[in-house]
This record gives sequence, C-alpha cells and structure tokens, in this order.
Amino acid sequence: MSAADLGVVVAALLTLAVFSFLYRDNPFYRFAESLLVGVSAGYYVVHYFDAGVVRKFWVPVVQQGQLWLLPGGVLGLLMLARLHPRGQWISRFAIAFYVAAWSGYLIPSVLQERILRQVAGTFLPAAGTTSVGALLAAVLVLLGVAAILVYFYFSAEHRGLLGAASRVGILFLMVGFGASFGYTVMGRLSLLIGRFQFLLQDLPASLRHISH
Amino acid sequence: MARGAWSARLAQGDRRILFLAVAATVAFPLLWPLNLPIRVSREARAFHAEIEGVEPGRVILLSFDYEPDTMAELDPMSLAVLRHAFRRGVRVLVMTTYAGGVGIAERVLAQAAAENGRTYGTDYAFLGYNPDFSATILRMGESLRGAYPTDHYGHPTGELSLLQGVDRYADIPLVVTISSSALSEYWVIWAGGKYHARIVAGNTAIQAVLIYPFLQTGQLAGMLGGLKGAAEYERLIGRDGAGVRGMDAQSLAHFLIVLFILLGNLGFLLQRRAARAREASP
Amino acid sequence: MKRTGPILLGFVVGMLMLVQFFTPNPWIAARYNNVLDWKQVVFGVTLILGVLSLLLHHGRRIRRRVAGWSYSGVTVAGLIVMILAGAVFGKERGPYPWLFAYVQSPMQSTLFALLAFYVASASYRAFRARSLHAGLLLAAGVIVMLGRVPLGEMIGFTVAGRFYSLATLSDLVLTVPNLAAKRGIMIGVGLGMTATAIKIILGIERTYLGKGA
Amino acid sequence: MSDPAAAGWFQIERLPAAIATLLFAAVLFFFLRQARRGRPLFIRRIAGLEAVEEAVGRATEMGRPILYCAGLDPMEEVATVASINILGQVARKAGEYGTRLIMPNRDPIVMTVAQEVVRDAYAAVGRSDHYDSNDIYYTTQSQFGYAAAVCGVMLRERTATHFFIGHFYAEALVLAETGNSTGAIQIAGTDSDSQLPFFICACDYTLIGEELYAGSVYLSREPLLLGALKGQDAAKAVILAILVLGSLLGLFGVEAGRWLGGGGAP
Repeated sequence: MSAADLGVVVAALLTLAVFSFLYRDNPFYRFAESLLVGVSAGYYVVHYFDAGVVRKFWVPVVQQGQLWLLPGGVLGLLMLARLHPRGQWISRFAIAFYVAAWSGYLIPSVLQERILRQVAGTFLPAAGTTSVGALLAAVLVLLGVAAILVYFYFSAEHRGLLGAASRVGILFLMVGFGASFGYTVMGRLSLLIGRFQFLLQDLPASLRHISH
Repeated sequence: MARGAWSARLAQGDRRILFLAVAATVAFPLLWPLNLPIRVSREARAFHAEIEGVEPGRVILLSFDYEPDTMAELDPMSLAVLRHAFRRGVRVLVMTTYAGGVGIAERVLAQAAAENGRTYGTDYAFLGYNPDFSATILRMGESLRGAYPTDHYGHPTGELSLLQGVDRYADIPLVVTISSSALSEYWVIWAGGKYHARIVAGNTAIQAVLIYPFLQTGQLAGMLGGLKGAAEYERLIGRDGAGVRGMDAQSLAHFLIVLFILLGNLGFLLQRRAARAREASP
Repeated sequence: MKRTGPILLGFVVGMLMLVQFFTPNPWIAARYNNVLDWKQVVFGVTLILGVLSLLLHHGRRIRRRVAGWSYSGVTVAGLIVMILAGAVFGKERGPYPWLFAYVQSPMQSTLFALLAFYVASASYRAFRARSLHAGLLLAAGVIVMLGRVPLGEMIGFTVAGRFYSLATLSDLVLTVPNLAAKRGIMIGVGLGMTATAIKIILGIERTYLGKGA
Repeated sequence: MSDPAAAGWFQIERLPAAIATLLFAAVLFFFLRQARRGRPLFIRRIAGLEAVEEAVGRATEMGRPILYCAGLDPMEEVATVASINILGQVARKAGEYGTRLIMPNRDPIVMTVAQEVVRDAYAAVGRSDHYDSNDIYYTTQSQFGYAAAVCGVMLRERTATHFFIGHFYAEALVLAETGNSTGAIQIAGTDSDSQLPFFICACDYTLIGEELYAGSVYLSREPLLLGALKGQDAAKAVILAILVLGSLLGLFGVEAGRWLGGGGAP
C-alpha cells in the first residue's frame, strides 16, 4: 500500500468523522475538529517561520547583507515583548507601526478605487451613445446606488422624499442580498460536490489499488 | 384542526429526510452523468480572452488566494488557467497569500507542468507564501525581488531565468487571482489602483457576487464565478475537468433547493391561512 | 513614553504611507519600500505569536483539566507533530505535506461542505417570504440559483428568433440591481474604513493598542 | 500643483484622491470635535431598536428566557462593540421585566465584558438581584461547536426571543434555522454580507450593516463613534450630490468621470 493510498483512506475516515456532525455533535466530530485546529496551526507556523523569518529576514540580512531590514527585525522583537505582562507597552510600538502603516496606504487607495471610481462608474453615459437597454440599466444602477446611500444616511428622519428614496433603497438591497443568497447556496453545494467526488470517485480507485 | 397539523408538519419537515434527499441528488449525477450543456458567461469569455491575449514567452502572475476549505470550487479554475497558459507557451509566476495555499499551489502546479512538460525556473516558478498580503502586493509593484528575496525553495529570485527582465507589475501583462476572499478586491485596490496592473479574478461563488461593481468599471478585466465559472473556462479551453463533471450535480441540487423553498413556503402560507381562519371563527 | 511614543510613531509612519501615494519622489519611495519590508517581518512574528497563544490556551486547559481538556490534548498533539514533521523532514517531502494533503485538507474542506445540508434544511424549514422584503430576496435568489446552472439555462422562451432564458434574467439581476446594491454598500463601508484609518493615524482611535493606551 | 516643475513631487492623476482625502479628513475632524465638546448632533432613531424592545417584551409575556449571541469576533471588532452596546439596552429591559437573559460566548474576553455590561445594566434599573453571572458563560472556541452549544440552549431552555447581533460566519445559518424551528422571535444584526440574506429570511427583524453601527451609536452616544458617523453621513451627502451632477453632465455628453481620476486597468 502506497503512502498516497493510505492517505486517501485516512482522509475518507476523517471526512466521515466531520460529516457525523449532521447526526449531532459527537466525540468523532469533536476529535476531528480539534485535530484540524492543531494540524493546520502546525502547518501554518512552519510556513510563517520559513517565509517570515528565514526567507524574508535571515537570508537577506545574513546571506545578502541587506542591513536596512534590521529595523523590521527590531520591531518584530518588540512584538515578542507581548509575551510578558510588563512588556505589553513595548509591543505597542510594533502594533502602532503596523496598524498605522496599513491605515496610511489604505486611505487614498480606498477613496480612489472603492469610492471615486465607483461613483464615476455610476454616472450616466451621454444620451445617444448607448442602446436604450444599456441606458435604462445605467439609470437603474444610479437610482439604486443613490437610494441605498439615502437608506444608510442617519442624519435626518426618513420622511417625505428621503423616506421614499430609502424605501426604494431597501428594495435594491433585498434583490442584491437575494443574489448573494443564490450564490452562497451555489458555493456550499459546490463544496459538497467536491467531497462527494472524493468519496465516490477517488476513494474507490484507491481501495481497488490497495486490494490488488 | 387536522389541516393545521398537516400544514405544520409540511412546514417543519424531517431534517433527516431533507439531508438524505440532498445526498442522493448530489451523488446520483456523479455516478450517472447527464452531460447537460454548459453556457459560457460574458465574464468568463472576458477572462479567457485576457489569457489568450498574452504573447507566448511572457510571464503572468498567478496568485493562489485560497485554502483547502474552498479547493472544490477553485482548484478546477487554477488548473484550467495553468493548462491554458502552459499550452500557449505563456510562462507563469505563482505565489500564494495564504500559508494554507502553499500545498495546494504546489500540487496543482506540479500536475499542470508535468502534463505540458514545463521546467521549473524557466517556464514557471513558485514564490511561495509571504506574510502580510497587503504589503506583499504593494511591494511587488516596486520590486518583485524585494518582496520575495528567494523563491519557495530558497533559490534567490534574481537568479531565476524566468525573472530576467521581470521585476514589477509593469513587466507583467496580466495578474490572475484565484480567490476565496476579499483578496481579489485588494488586488484591484493595490496592484490595480496604485500600479495599473491588469487583473482578472477567479472567485468562489460567495465572493463573485460581490465584485460586479469592479467588472463594470473595468477595474477587473474578467471573472470566473464559482464551480460554474470553472466549468465555463474548461469548456473554453476545450478540456473538461472537475468543474464540468460537477455541473450535473450542481444543476439538480439547485432545483432541489428551490423545490424546498417553495414547499416550505407553501406550508408556511397554509399554516398562516389556517391560523387566520381559527382567529376569525373562535 | 508609554502612550505618546507609539502614537507618534504611528503618526509619522501613517503620514509617510499616505503621502507616498501622491508623490513619485524617490526618497519617499525608498522609505515606503522600507516600511513595507519591515511590516512583513513584524507580521511574520505576529503570526507565530498567534500560534504560540493557541498553544498556551490549550496548555492551560490541559493543566487545569477543564471539561473537554482531552480535545485540547488532540489539538496540541496535532500542532507539535506537524511542527516536528516540518522541522525534521522538511516542508517538501515526508510526513509534513502528507499530513496537509490527507489530514488537514479533507477535514477543512468537509467542514464547509456540511453547510450544503444545512442550507437545504433551512430552505425548507426557515427561509420564509414573511414580508415583501424577504419575498423579494427569495425571488431574486431563486432566479440566480436556477439561472446559473445548466438545467436552468435551458428553461426560457424564444421571441423573434432570440432565446431568452433564466440565464438572461439572472444576468440582469446580477448586473443591475445586484451591482447597485453591492456598490452602495461598498461606498458606505469604504467610508467607514477610511474614517477609522484617519482616526488611527491622528491618534484619536487607540483601542487597538489595548487597555490603558 | 499643475506646475510642471512640481511634477517630481506630485502625480497629477492622483489629484482627485488627494482632494477627497483632505476633504474627508477635515469633515471628520470637524464632527469629532463637535461630538467631543458635547454639541447635540442629531441621528435618527433606528427602526430596528423598537423591534429589540418588543422582542424582550414578548419573552416576558411568555415567561421564557432571552438568548443573546454576540457573534464570533473578538472584542476589538466594530460589530462586537456595537453588539455589546445593544446588549446593554437589552439587559436593561430584561432587568426591568425580570426576564432571564442567557448568553453563550465563543470569546472569553467578550464574555467578561458582557458580564460587566449586563451586571451594570441590571444595577442601573435597580434589579441587581436578578443578575446571574452563570448565565453569561464561555462555550468553546470551535465555530460549529459554539453553534451546537447555542442550539442546545434554544431547545433545552425553550428561549422565546433570540438576538444574533455581531459578526457571524457560516454558523449563522445553523443558528437562525434552529431558532426558527422553535418558533422564537428572532432579531439579527450583522455586517457580514454573506450571512445577511440568511438572517433576513429566517429572522423577524434584521439590522443591516451600517444600521447596526448606527443603532449602537444611537444608544451609546459615544463621541468618537458619533463624530465618525456624522462625518461619514456628510460624505454620503456630498457623494449623492456628485452622483446627480455627474449624471446630468453625462447626459449632455460631458465625461465627468474622468475628473474623479483613478488608475486601474489601462
């Protein structure tokens, strides 16, 4: 029996252990889930160490002499101070550095790509340059986006025109959530199909292999 | 009263029967395929045209932005993209933004490379995982070698023949993200927004529905959505795989769910009618 | 020092990363590259810390013999075996990739496959058109579900030689009302993200630094 | 800034983003200051909050407990903070009516904070005697283990009102379905896009995304949150105006979209 064939059998048993949750929460399921948490954390930490410490720091600094990476190492060490209750404040330097750097590049990028460009994409096209259908779709998108902005506007009571707009907004939101609903169902079923392909196609092949 | 009890039973259903129905509906077409025809969407055609438009010999970037939980939806896409690129003589630089994506990328890459007789280092390379996806994506816009001093196996990236003359998005005609999360959006925001990279995304169904706004503005040049998207792509490159094989089951299962929703709501309506009738005649 | 130091550092780094977006100045670009590199190293350490705290959490549970401690034992054992496998045999061959392929992968993918069953039972037992809104949601969901699979694509009617299927209808739902909805939410959430980021750089928002900051 | 000599310092195509950044920061700063100084800033009452109160009343009428879930995320997430603010309100009502409140937790820190908040809320309405810290307890870190534990409570304790408020993941479906099958009144509130549809179909009332944050700000009046909310509202009003203006120009053949700049695919 090859390691791969053995693997398929082990995988099948663990797959069934997870599926047993359908009956109810039980020790087989709990065992599988706890094992998953441990094994995946172990898998990650090896890659974290290899990618984050060895390849991103040790190799360039020690082997290639790229000394400008050293401050990163120092910040990383400050982070480790978290492990001691009295060192918590030292690690704040590393956290502040990390979170502020992210915040800094997030601001203009999000404003430009998620807001300005989306707003620009909502503007109506020039009359006569597109088909009637496309223009109608563009008008609906504009109406929908504007109404949703009104729906999530909290500085005024939703009466009169604002009330009407927000009622339109919620209708658009609901159709959008409906699309998400359909796609989520689709995704979950695809994952199940994947597991059934494994149990009904890969597993029998391996079992035949083993019995020969 | 009898009608009320009956409609209540209809509305509640027996979970075990529902579960069995799902299992049977999914298993049946996997064992006895129906081979239903597959229509290819506009978004998938756009995705395909992008890869088709890359000149042979040039290097594209493929990022495995997913973990084993969504393999079933995304593996068929990654495999099809690699097959397509390799067949056309396009070279591929592969990376992952999830530590859990390493094992997946290696497996899919090995399969596609072996099928097409491609060699490591010249036709393709695997950069592996890098911590901090946002800093990685941005850093690669400045210098690929800076972001990844070595490939996954420890070879200095500067020495890979694949990367001669390739060091930023400007040198890469296309970025492909196969993603189970908002990563596809972050590629748009950072690689696209700051560095003008051209991007196509393969997404899980759940994520796909969220990125239509980026398709309309052209921030994304093409998209594959869920297992159906993978099946469409397999049809476009003329090589069926797990995506096409799953479509019969997907079709039947969707009809089953719709049936459940209709029946459940029928029970709900009857129950409500019965309750109203009771209130009306005390 | 304990309070102002980190906030000052955050302000300087945050402003640098903000300004670099607008300028091609080479000095600023070089500092930007430095920050990105350092940030990756810091993040690498943070990830390892995360795993360490998982280990400590389960270690405590085992020592104190709290209810279900044996499952914590399973977790810790899995973690240690995996690290040893990677450290001793390497990440390319042997038990490390084997455990990933045949232990981690199948369980992780099955966990979410379970939900297909729950979606089905909830479809029957819980998803109700209890209001106009919920009804609209379900209707759109049904259209998309049917219109995005081969069987549904075959259902439709022909007008003047053109075939209009459920797929056409579902495309319409996705690219018009769905697009508007996602864009409306995207703009709102984008503003929220940006507001938080601005507050962080200016040192107004400090909760992320932990208690007493 | 369009001076060619300054080209080395400023990328002109990024001008719109620069203006947006400065403008938004200024507006935000203004409202944060107003809020900190205690200026009365108006936000409308969120309809969902009335549903929250009604639902507590319903459990009281039936003489059965209330179940509260704050989602899966840790304390530092916005949705969790919002949930804890709403929990305070729920606990006050529950304290007033003397209705039992059960809250299984997935995060030990969230649990500790929730215990404090509920204890304070009961004390504020003079019903400290009703508070039982055993009703707010830790279950397990495991996602589905937590879901199973919560469903167990629904069936065993026959809870009449369920709150699912916070950030939820795939387990949302399991919770909402089981709760629905027991016939409980269910109120949800979350910012998780992919779980919202399930909550909307299986719950009696759902606070959608930003509504959840606004509801929490409405209740807590916390200046930092209030100021930010007002700043974002102002930005939304500006965006709305730009949308209308740009579309009108568009109809007359002026491509206003170019003025908003942006990189992206060439």
